[in-house]
Amino acid sequence: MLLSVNNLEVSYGAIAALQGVSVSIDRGEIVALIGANGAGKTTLLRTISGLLKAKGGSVLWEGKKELRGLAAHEVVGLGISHVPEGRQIFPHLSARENLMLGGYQERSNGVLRERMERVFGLFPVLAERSEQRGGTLSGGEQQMLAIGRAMMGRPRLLLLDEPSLGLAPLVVRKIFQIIREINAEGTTIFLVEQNAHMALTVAHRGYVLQTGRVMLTDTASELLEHSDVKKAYLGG
Amino acid sequence: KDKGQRGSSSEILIGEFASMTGATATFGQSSHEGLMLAVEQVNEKGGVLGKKVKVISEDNRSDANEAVTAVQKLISRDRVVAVIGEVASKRSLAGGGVCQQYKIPMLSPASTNPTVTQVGDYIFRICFTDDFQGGVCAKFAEKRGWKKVAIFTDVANDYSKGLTAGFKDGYQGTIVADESFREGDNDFKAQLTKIKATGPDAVFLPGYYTDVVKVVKQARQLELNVPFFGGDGWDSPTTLAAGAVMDGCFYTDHYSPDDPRPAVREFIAAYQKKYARTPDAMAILGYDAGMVMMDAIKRAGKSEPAAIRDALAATKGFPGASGTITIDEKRNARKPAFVLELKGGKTHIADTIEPG
Amino acid sequence: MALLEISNLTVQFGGLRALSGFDFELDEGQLHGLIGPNGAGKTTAFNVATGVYQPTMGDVRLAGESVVGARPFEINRLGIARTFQNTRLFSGLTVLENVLVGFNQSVTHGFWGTILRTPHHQREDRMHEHEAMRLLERFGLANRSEELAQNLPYGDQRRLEIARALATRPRILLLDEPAAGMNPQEKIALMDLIRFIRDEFSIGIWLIEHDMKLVMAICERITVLDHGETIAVGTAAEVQADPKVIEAYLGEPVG
Amino acid sequence: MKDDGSRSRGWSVPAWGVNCALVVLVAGMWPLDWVLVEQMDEYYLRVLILVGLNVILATSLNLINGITGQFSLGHAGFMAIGAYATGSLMKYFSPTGAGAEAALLALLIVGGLVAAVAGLLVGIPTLRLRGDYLAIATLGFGEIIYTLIVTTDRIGPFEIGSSSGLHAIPIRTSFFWAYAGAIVCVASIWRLSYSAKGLAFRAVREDEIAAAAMGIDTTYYKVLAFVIGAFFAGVAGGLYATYDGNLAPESFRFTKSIELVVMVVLGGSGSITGVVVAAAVLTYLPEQLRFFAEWRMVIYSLALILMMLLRPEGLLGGRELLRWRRVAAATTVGGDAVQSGR
Amino acid sequence: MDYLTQQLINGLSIGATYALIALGYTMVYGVLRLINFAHGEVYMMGAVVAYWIAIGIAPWGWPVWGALAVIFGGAMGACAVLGFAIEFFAYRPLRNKPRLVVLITAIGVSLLLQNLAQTRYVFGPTPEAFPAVIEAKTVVRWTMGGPDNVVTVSNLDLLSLGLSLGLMGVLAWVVLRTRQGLALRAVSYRFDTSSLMGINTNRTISFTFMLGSALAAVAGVVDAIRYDVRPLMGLMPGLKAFVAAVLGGIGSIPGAFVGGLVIGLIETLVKGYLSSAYSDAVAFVVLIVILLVRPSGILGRYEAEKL
Ligand SMILES: Nc1ncnc2c1ncn2[C@@H]1O[C@H](COP(=O)(O)OP(=O)(O)OP(=O)(O)O)[C@@H](O)[C@H]1O
Ligand SMILES: Nc1ncnc2c1ncn2[C@@H]1O[C@H](COP(=O)(O)OP(=O)(O)OP(=O)(O)O)[C@@H](O)[C@H]1O
Ligand SMILES: [Mg+2]
Ligand SMILES: [Mg+2]
Repeated sequence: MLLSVNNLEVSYGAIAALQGVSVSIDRGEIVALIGANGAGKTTLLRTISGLLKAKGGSVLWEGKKELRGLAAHEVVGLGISHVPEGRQIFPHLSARENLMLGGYQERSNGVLRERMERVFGLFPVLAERSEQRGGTLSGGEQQMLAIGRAMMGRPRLLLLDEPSLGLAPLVVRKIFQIIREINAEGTTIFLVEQNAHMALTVAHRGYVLQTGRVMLTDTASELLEHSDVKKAYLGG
Repeated sequence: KDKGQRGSSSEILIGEFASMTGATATFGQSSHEGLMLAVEQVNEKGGVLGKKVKVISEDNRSDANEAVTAVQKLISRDRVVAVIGEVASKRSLAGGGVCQQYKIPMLSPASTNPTVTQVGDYIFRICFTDDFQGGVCAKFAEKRGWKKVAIFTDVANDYSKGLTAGFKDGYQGTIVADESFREGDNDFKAQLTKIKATGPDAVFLPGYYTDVVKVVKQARQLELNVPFFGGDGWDSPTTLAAGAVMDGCFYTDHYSPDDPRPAVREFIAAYQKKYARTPDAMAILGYDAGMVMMDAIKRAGKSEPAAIRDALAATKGFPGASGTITIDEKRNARKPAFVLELKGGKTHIADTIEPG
Repeated sequence: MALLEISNLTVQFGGLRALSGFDFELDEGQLHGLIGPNGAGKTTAFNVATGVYQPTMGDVRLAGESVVGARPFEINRLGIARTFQNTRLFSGLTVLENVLVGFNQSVTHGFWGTILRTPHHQREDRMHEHEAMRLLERFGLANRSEELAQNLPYGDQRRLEIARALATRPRILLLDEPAAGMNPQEKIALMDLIRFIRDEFSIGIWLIEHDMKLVMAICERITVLDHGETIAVGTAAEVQADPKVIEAYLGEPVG
Repeated sequence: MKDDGSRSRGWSVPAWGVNCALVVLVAGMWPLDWVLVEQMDEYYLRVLILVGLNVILATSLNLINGITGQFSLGHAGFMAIGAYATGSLMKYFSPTGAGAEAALLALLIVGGLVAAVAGLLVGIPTLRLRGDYLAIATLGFGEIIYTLIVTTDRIGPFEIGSSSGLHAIPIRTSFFWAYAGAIVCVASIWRLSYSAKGLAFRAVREDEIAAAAMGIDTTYYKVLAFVIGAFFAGVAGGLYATYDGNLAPESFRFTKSIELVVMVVLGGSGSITGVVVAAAVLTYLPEQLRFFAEWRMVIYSLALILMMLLRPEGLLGGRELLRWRRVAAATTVGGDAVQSGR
Repeated sequence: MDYLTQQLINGLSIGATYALIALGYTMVYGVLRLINFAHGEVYMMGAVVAYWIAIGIAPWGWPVWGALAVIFGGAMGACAVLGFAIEFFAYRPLRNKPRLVVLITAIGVSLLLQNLAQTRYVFGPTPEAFPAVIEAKTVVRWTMGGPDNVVTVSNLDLLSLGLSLGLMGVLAWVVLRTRQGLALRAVSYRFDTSSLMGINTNRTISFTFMLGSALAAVAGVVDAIRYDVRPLMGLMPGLKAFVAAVLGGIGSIPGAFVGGLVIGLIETLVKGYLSSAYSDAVAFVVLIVILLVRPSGILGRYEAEKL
């Protein structure tokens, strides 16, 4: 297992957002996490990345390293990159600087340049816009930049929080295609999505989260056929 | 309105309100130290009327509003029989109102504004008044033959403004520039450049020692090389320590550090022993305020505010460190003024002017 | 004459022409969709219609009167209310208070009334509160009325924003991506809600949305923008079949 | 309780009842004044009266700063204007006899109105400035007022006193006047901010753009907050002038403004009762610390830091006494909502 | 002509220290959106530490440059530590709290340092002249028009201008061209997203405080040498530097520099041509007018919010 989350408990003050969540992700997989609004999906990702402190449970990296208690920048150092909900582009920095920040922990300029070439290979539009300020990019471009930025850290595990939010249909399809490509190149992906249909189409396995608990887990194709899932998350 | 008994059986309680913190803390702390030295000396010799004197000291953060609160506390909580304070006239006026209301005698060590003692018959001072000192400066300028004088006043400071007013009243020559600064200012070059452009014979600088040296230094940098002169606010080790920069400048004072009178010599020695510092003007005035007050209590024969007031009013020829003090009918101190010239970090008496 | 008429609207940001020569009409009881790629200028159109941005050229008329140059609050009082692409609730106020803010302009008493708390004032406050609660009930938020808006789940926040906009009693409601971040089931509920609003309040609704199922299902007419230009206007079926729309926005026909 | 929010909120207490209670409360200050003067130590009475004045000042700043979210660092300037207006007129007319109390009331209102006019002038930059820029502009306003006072000897027949201060103002203010003022001020601002109309103030604080989209004339409310806040600050200044009888310009500099901002924040920006409590605590605390002599202000500043570290949400945790609903404290300084997600 | 020239030199010379202090304000503001009220007191502590060092090394009779290096280095180091400590103890625990709350602890720290410095155990209330490490000397002397129309520039004027110009350059380079600077700019937007980039946000913030405090120390030492050392010396320059930072466009490094010089010049010219009594008031009037015309300051960027 690349990452295993066991019995995770997280709360915001009195609100228990995660109540004993267990999730495991294997090398090379795309794992989807779906669930209604407020189910706790974002909370789970933020806890894995060290942005939130868990109350109980464990998060194990490669079966041995405990991530609980690490600061976010230390988690990044292990090879976990997180594309946050709502993209969170640095609006006043250029696209290039945004990308540079993604590779912040890499000190060699040569290596960074190489990685940036690769990101530009995946997203040619970013190469065109590299000197434009992040805040002025269109929504789709910002999403690509956010993913590209995460790729700059050469992650072994990529956490994606609703990459399709607010994007035009054409772009949504493009993003999912890129997710597949990245995965094919060897990056493991943990994907949170409202667009359950799309997510389960690209994923190998999936989890369904409901009010802070894992309700279901199965292969993606089984979930796509599951009647409860169909009813609740695929729109009938 | 005044409730309860005043004065304790075992001690004589004197209240002090001073700016121990805030913008003018340096003056408040100096006068406080002088006062404490006086009380210590008197207590060592057995106190007053067979009782020890105890000073209750309250800080007013250099704020007039808080000065009132502090005096109110001294009078109604601590039930002191007399009050000493303040350095700044504004705060003496504020605190004096309360003292007058409760008929508690108040003696200000250093508030020079004429209005302070006009608050009422319980308010006294042991320092010069501004108009007197300003007049002394004007007389001196004329004696020196300075026909064109520039004035550089600290407008945030009553003392400075008072001296300027007194000076303008008395001076017959031409005032070529009337510039100002504010306490806390650091850079005076703009005004000095302006003053320089008017070509004065001398510059009247009625400020405190905290600013004087900086002003003169900056003037010399701008090649404004005329004499500066001012009042007793200059009196401080700081001014002397500045050394040659201050050469050829003058100020009026109650005494000269080289004064051979024993009261002066003893005070300076005792102060240095206790605080390991040379006293400044505020320390001397604080010391004298304490001494005059305790002397009045002794003469009153009892520690009752009204009796102390009467004794204070009757003070005559008291040999203070800051000169021989006589309280006049307006409750102001009368004492001669010296004009001191600075040279190589030392002073010598250039002139003596008696109160008119 | 339509209730809302936009003609030849052009908006320029520095070198970027966010909208050019945009024409649009909307009447009471209509539900009109606005779609287009990211950055096409959809939100910009809303911003001009609500007075947040000033147009470089062109006119916006409400019931025949031009509202160009009017300030946002004036435009709202004239009858246009909106929601925001990134929700902008009063996050530190309660759910009920958020809606009550919408009633603010209907308050007839002045400041003396407030300070002296006259009976008239008290009656009016209670009436508004009652109305606000009724509105919240319709939106399924009544049981959360005392919670701070910032503590609501995202979907509820979106609904609250719509309720708040309706509290200003608009004649036209602009919804900017109301379904973003909702799951399919919630989207279906939202569709019902939007239809209900249109019928119950008989107002015109202008809707930006990237979810094609939703747009196609509820909008009678759809305008498609690309790079600030209108590339198609028509019914759902017409627009879906338009090759320009497919190329710029949809990709392949949605099936 | 929960599902019938409207009744659980205490709004159904009849208005006339509360109004009568308020009148009785204000009237009750009169005999209380009498009792206090007889029974209480004058020093504590003074501290009590200063608490009353600071309650007015802090509550009125709270309307601008905590409730409307306009970061003002110039409140002492309004206080100065009121103090000098009332003080100077009082000295000029020196009313005595039966009409003296009525004259005081009239002159207090005049002082408040003059300050309110200044509030209007200061409110105008708020139309363009936000957050820290506004803070600086208001701070500048305070310093300009200070400079004008320091350099003005008199305006026509009315004495200002320049840097020497204004002295010998007839003393009229007593416990009654201070607390009548405080009650009226707190009650007015309470009603303004917890009424349907006054919700607009807090809507402006939360999000100006959204508030405008809800039909709220944000300009009007921002300026209004300044005008009302300045009015009460001016009244407090007038009370102060006629209580001490002396005014020194330094008392109204930005240190005083900052002291008031501290009260507002420690009270939990936005919570009116919290600010009242904070004003009392922060007025009393330095007096209580006199025991520490020269370390007093050191201890005071440490206490201030500790209070903020231990209760960052304010003394009452951003709630109101007498009202169980949470009123969220301002999370940001005016117009800075973008950053609140940090 | 000589008069105006001299006044301009006077103005630039004061403005230069405002600029130095303003640079620190702007840095801290840039990352934390916090008006660091204690900044003026850090400047004061810089002067105090410099004073101690100067007194301490006086008996050794070092050459001027050696003494200056030790004094500046010591004061900068001490203030960097102080800045770190202030941030660590008073601001960091409130990291996710509303900014106004932190503003109050900043005021608390400012009061604490002022009052501590006023006690005799730390410095005492009396202003002390700086030991004669380097004397003011006229290094440039022009006569313009006639022998009496002299314009002088002192070594201290040049020192303050040179230091602030040089340090602004260094700062701009650090912020715009280095990895640390990039991190700093990222943190100034959002903490959580920055930490997702692998940036240690706490360390970046500490670094900023230390840098800003060291700059304040430089200004403190310059003013200590030029004027004197006093416990409340941070009050007015702190305030004016804050004004300068806002005037220049808070968050902008060249803005702070320009703002500082502008404030210095306005102040001096008002004193020189109008009345010194009104100089602060006029400076504030000009400030308000400039802000009304350019609501984000002279060089500040107006960040319109995108809806
Ligand atoms: N900062 C917060 N303070 C309090 N409660 C919060 C906070 N953030 C989230 N919550 C609550 O925690 C729960 C889980 O939220 P989370 O954001 O993880 O949901 P999500 O599954 O990502 O939902 P969405 O699909 O809307 O993004 C929700 O009930 C939410 O209201
Ligand atoms: N205030 C502004 N300053 C500069 N450019 C702007 C501004 N507002 C919008 N733009 C630009 O105008 C164009 C249109 O933006 P708009 O927000 O209207 O797009 P949109 O169609 O709503 O896209 P999306 O679907 O992603 O929300 C974009 O390129 C955007 O970057
Ligand atoms: Mg989420
Ligand atoms: Mg949009």
